[in-house]
Amino acid sequence: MTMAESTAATESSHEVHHHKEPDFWSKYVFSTDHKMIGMQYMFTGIVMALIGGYMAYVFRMQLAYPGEHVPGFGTVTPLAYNSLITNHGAIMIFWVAMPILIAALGNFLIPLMIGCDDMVFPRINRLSYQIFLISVIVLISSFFVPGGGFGGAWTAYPPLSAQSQYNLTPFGAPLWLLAVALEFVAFLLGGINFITTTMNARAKGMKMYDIPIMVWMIVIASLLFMASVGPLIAGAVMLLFDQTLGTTFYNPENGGDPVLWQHLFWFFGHPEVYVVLLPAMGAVAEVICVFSRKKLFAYKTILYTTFATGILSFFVWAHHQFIAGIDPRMAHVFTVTTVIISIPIAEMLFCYIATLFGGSIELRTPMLFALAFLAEFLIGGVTGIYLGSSGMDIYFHDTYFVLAHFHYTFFPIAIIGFFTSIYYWFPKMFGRMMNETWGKIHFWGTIIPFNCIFLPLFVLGMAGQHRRIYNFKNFPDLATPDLHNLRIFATWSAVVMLVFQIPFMINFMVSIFRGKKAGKNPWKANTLEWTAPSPPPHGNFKELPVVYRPPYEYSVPGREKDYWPQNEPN
Amino acid sequence: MIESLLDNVSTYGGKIDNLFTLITIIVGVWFILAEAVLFYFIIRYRRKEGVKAQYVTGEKKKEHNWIAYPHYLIILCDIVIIAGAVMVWYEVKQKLPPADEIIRVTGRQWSWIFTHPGPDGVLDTADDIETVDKLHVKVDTNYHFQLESKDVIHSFSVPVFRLKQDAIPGRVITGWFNPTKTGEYDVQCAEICGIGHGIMAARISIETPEAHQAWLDEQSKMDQTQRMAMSAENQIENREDNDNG
Amino acid sequence: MAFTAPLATARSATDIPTGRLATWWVVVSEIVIFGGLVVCYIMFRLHHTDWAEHASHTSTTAGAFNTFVLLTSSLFIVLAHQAASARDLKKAFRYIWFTIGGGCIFLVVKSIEWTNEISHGYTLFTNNFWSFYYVTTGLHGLHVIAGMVIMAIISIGVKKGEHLPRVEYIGIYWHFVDIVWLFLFPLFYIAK
Amino acid sequence: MSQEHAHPNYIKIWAILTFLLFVSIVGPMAGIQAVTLITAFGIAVVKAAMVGAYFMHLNIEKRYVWYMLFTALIFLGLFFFGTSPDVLKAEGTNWVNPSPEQAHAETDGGGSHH
Repeated sequence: MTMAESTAATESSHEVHHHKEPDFWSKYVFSTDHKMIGMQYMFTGIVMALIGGYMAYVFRMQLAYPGEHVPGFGTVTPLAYNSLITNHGAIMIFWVAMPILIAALGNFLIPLMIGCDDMVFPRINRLSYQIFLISVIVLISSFFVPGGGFGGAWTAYPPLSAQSQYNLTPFGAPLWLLAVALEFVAFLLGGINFITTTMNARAKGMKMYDIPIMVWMIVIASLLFMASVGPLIAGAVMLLFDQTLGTTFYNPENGGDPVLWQHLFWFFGHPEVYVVLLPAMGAVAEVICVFSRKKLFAYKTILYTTFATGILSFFVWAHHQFIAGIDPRMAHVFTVTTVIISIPIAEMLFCYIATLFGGSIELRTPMLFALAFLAEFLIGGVTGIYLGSSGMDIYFHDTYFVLAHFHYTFFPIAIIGFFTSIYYWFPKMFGRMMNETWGKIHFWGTIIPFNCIFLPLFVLGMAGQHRRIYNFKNFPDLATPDLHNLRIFATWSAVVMLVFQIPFMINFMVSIFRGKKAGKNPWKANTLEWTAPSPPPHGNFKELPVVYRPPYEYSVPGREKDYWPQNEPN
Repeated sequence: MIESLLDNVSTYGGKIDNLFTLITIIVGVWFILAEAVLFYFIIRYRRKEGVKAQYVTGEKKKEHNWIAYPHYLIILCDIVIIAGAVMVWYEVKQKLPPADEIIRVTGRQWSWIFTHPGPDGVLDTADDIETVDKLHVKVDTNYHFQLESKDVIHSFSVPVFRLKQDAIPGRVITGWFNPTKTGEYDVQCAEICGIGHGIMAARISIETPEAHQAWLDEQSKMDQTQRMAMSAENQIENREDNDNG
Repeated sequence: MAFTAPLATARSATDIPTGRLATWWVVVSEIVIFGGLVVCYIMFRLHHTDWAEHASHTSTTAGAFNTFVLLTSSLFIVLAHQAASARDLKKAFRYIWFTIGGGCIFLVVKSIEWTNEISHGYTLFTNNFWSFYYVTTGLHGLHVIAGMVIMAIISIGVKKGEHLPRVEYIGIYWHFVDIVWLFLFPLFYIAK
Repeated sequence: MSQEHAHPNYIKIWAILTFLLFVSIVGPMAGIQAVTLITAFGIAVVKAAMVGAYFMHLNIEKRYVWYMLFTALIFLGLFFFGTSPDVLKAEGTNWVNPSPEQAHAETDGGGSHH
């Protein structure tokens, strides 16, 4: 650690730099400050979430009242329907879950949590956001080109996605793919930054096991992303050439192979699930420790199981393709690996539940969301066992059972995980508290309708209803009134849930300007970000902290206070 | 459990339903247990004035066993589930029983073409009967189907058989089924295949041997163009009925 | 706006300078990108036995010459690194430009090769072998161009004696591009 | 802040690399496939290892950088072994994927293969 000590020595004599007040552009638009870049990612993510939510509203209305005029959209044509579901999926994963959970939280929290003044490469960080913003613009512009937005599902299986005579979106499809590719590049740059920062720029005294779980999770997620996305970037180039120039990498008529794309996609796509899961798990870990005043149960075990999950996630991808034309013998291998992944994940969740044991639980809004994450994610987890079992997947593949299953994982991850973090870190981000009562109204208004949307969809899936069909009237077995009532019920639940986001938005905006002043450490938490002023100035800390202990020393016997910040010498 | 929502009319469908029940019981117990413990902790350990939280690291062996033992049990459950899943998969997808009859199923944007071997029972002969969006099969017969696609990826799904298989252009994939009950049921396309994905609906008619023979005789009298025209007409009628209903 | 590097950049908890650590991560992510493409090519190649005939139309001479050029340019950039760490700025600057020269020769040979093949009717669309050939070598060529541009920028700093460690970082990247070619050469030129 | 380290004789390494390149070109002229495979790909691996070790200084770099790079290669290997049964092969259990030329020749190429 010789190098670290020598730099620490120079740091202690170093004043935190005083800039003159930067103008609007360099403060908000071309900022290199990790906190501002984190905000940019967050607000872009929220806007995209609204677009994605609007799309969900439109196609749910179409499913409940097929062919009727949807208020705020008009009549949904099949082409528009396909484009809506495709972009809803792509947006929610690539432009909501990724930027909010990894980029926004990672940018905002990593330097604060490991006690340094910024990311190691602030300008690459800025570049990462700018590329991301371009990807957003390309994506949105793809809705308005002749032919409309791409409608071949977010998995973009060729030949449908590769040839415009099949998908009928000659401009939408390549633009969509280009947007996804740009987004990958943005997150590769961001990921390298996160990993390098955490490896190299930790505060003096912060050893491996002193790093908060949140930071670990973002770093491991970035590693998974980096290792899995490469083949898909190559594959996306090939698909883009197929679409625009007419090469035949995926065209069977000329010796190409459509199944290759499925492998490339899911080799990335399955680790991607864990890429977004892990940061949400990290945020939940921070929150349940703080609000139950408990040390995280078996920190090291959680860390090892995370690594195990990450590595295992590379061995399971073909369970998405059981019935997609892969060799039946391969299904056995992938069933075994898939079901095995339940072991580390279950162990991780057990550790989280065990953390609550003997605690002093205070049900503030962030804690409610964190607990809801555990309760709801369990449903997503156990229903995954059905789909990972090859024999069962024959029936369930591409039904609403799958759809309900992954919404029970992705909704807790992307939405509940996001609300957990925003309610928890809001005081740090804006220096003010959010309103507690409205927070609770928002909580119940989100969680109850959420279950009302997706529990009926499990039933529809069990009845054999397939995904991505814009009107079930063509299928006599599915057009029964009983099943249709479930669809209507799910749709109205979705509408109710969307309406309940309005209190959140108002609470959020009002609290930024009018909320109660928060002070440095409103939750009495241990991790380093709470030792910085709220909101942290450029350069974060008045004096860069030194770390003396692990991050979760709550309620240590013999101490008067029930928390023990990482940077307090004793 | 699934059967209460949708009939099962194939020989292996019951096994898939049983697998569903098996998994439901195993994961259901775990799920209820985990949720119960979670909610018990939330209620039991609510904040009380003057009560300090305990300091439990989870690193001690005794504490860690609380995690370790359930985790061994999970491995056991996993083995049971894997065994069940693999056996069903092997029967449905891998080991094909000898065929009594072979049909060809071809997906295209956006309809299913079913090629019946006709009276001689052999495909690719002059007496083949091609139909659009209507498959006629005999009850209690081992069928092999050769699945092909003309353009994009489709997925041949017969929910009442619990059967599904993607059709990949360029490949010929063989599968099997054996219907156990007569009746008429949905055939769906389960993989998005363009704007017409939602209308790519077909029907499968499972008939008694006599009824099937009668259908064959009737078809053999017509030539192929007449047959195609007939089935296309039926299809349009069906859709109109549905749209009105 | 003047940019001052944060203190974080100077920290080094791993004992590897931050710039070099990041370069290694860039190499890791590039390995999976090129690797993905090459793995796809290998699978197709083994599936389609008739590709050997197509592969015989690539020019082994040009490929071998380019391998030699890249190996030599790798030598130059490592010599530049050696000179930079001895603070021999002039020598370092000269070797960097030798490396860029190597890159130029590589690209010239490559373009002659492509012209020749296209004029014989082997285009991107002839069959999937040629699609892979153009996409893979094209992607590699883009990396060569990017490396040359970055080197030119770094050489300006070297002249002023600033950011000398960057010579080492670009060197690592350039060697990686070289290694990629070491595998593309047998895959597309020798195996017939 | 590059760490100071002894520099090996780079010219010598370059000379060895050039010689290996020569061998890999001459190898296929023997016309034996096994020899071609060894001289082409075996030598490519050796050359890559030499460039990595001496030019990229992996021999004196921290051990885990080497693990980082190797992990990426392992994942690629994993991808190959998971994908090749479908993409590399022309047929498998209950499926065939004839090349386009063959497909036109034998339209009834289906059936079970096991």
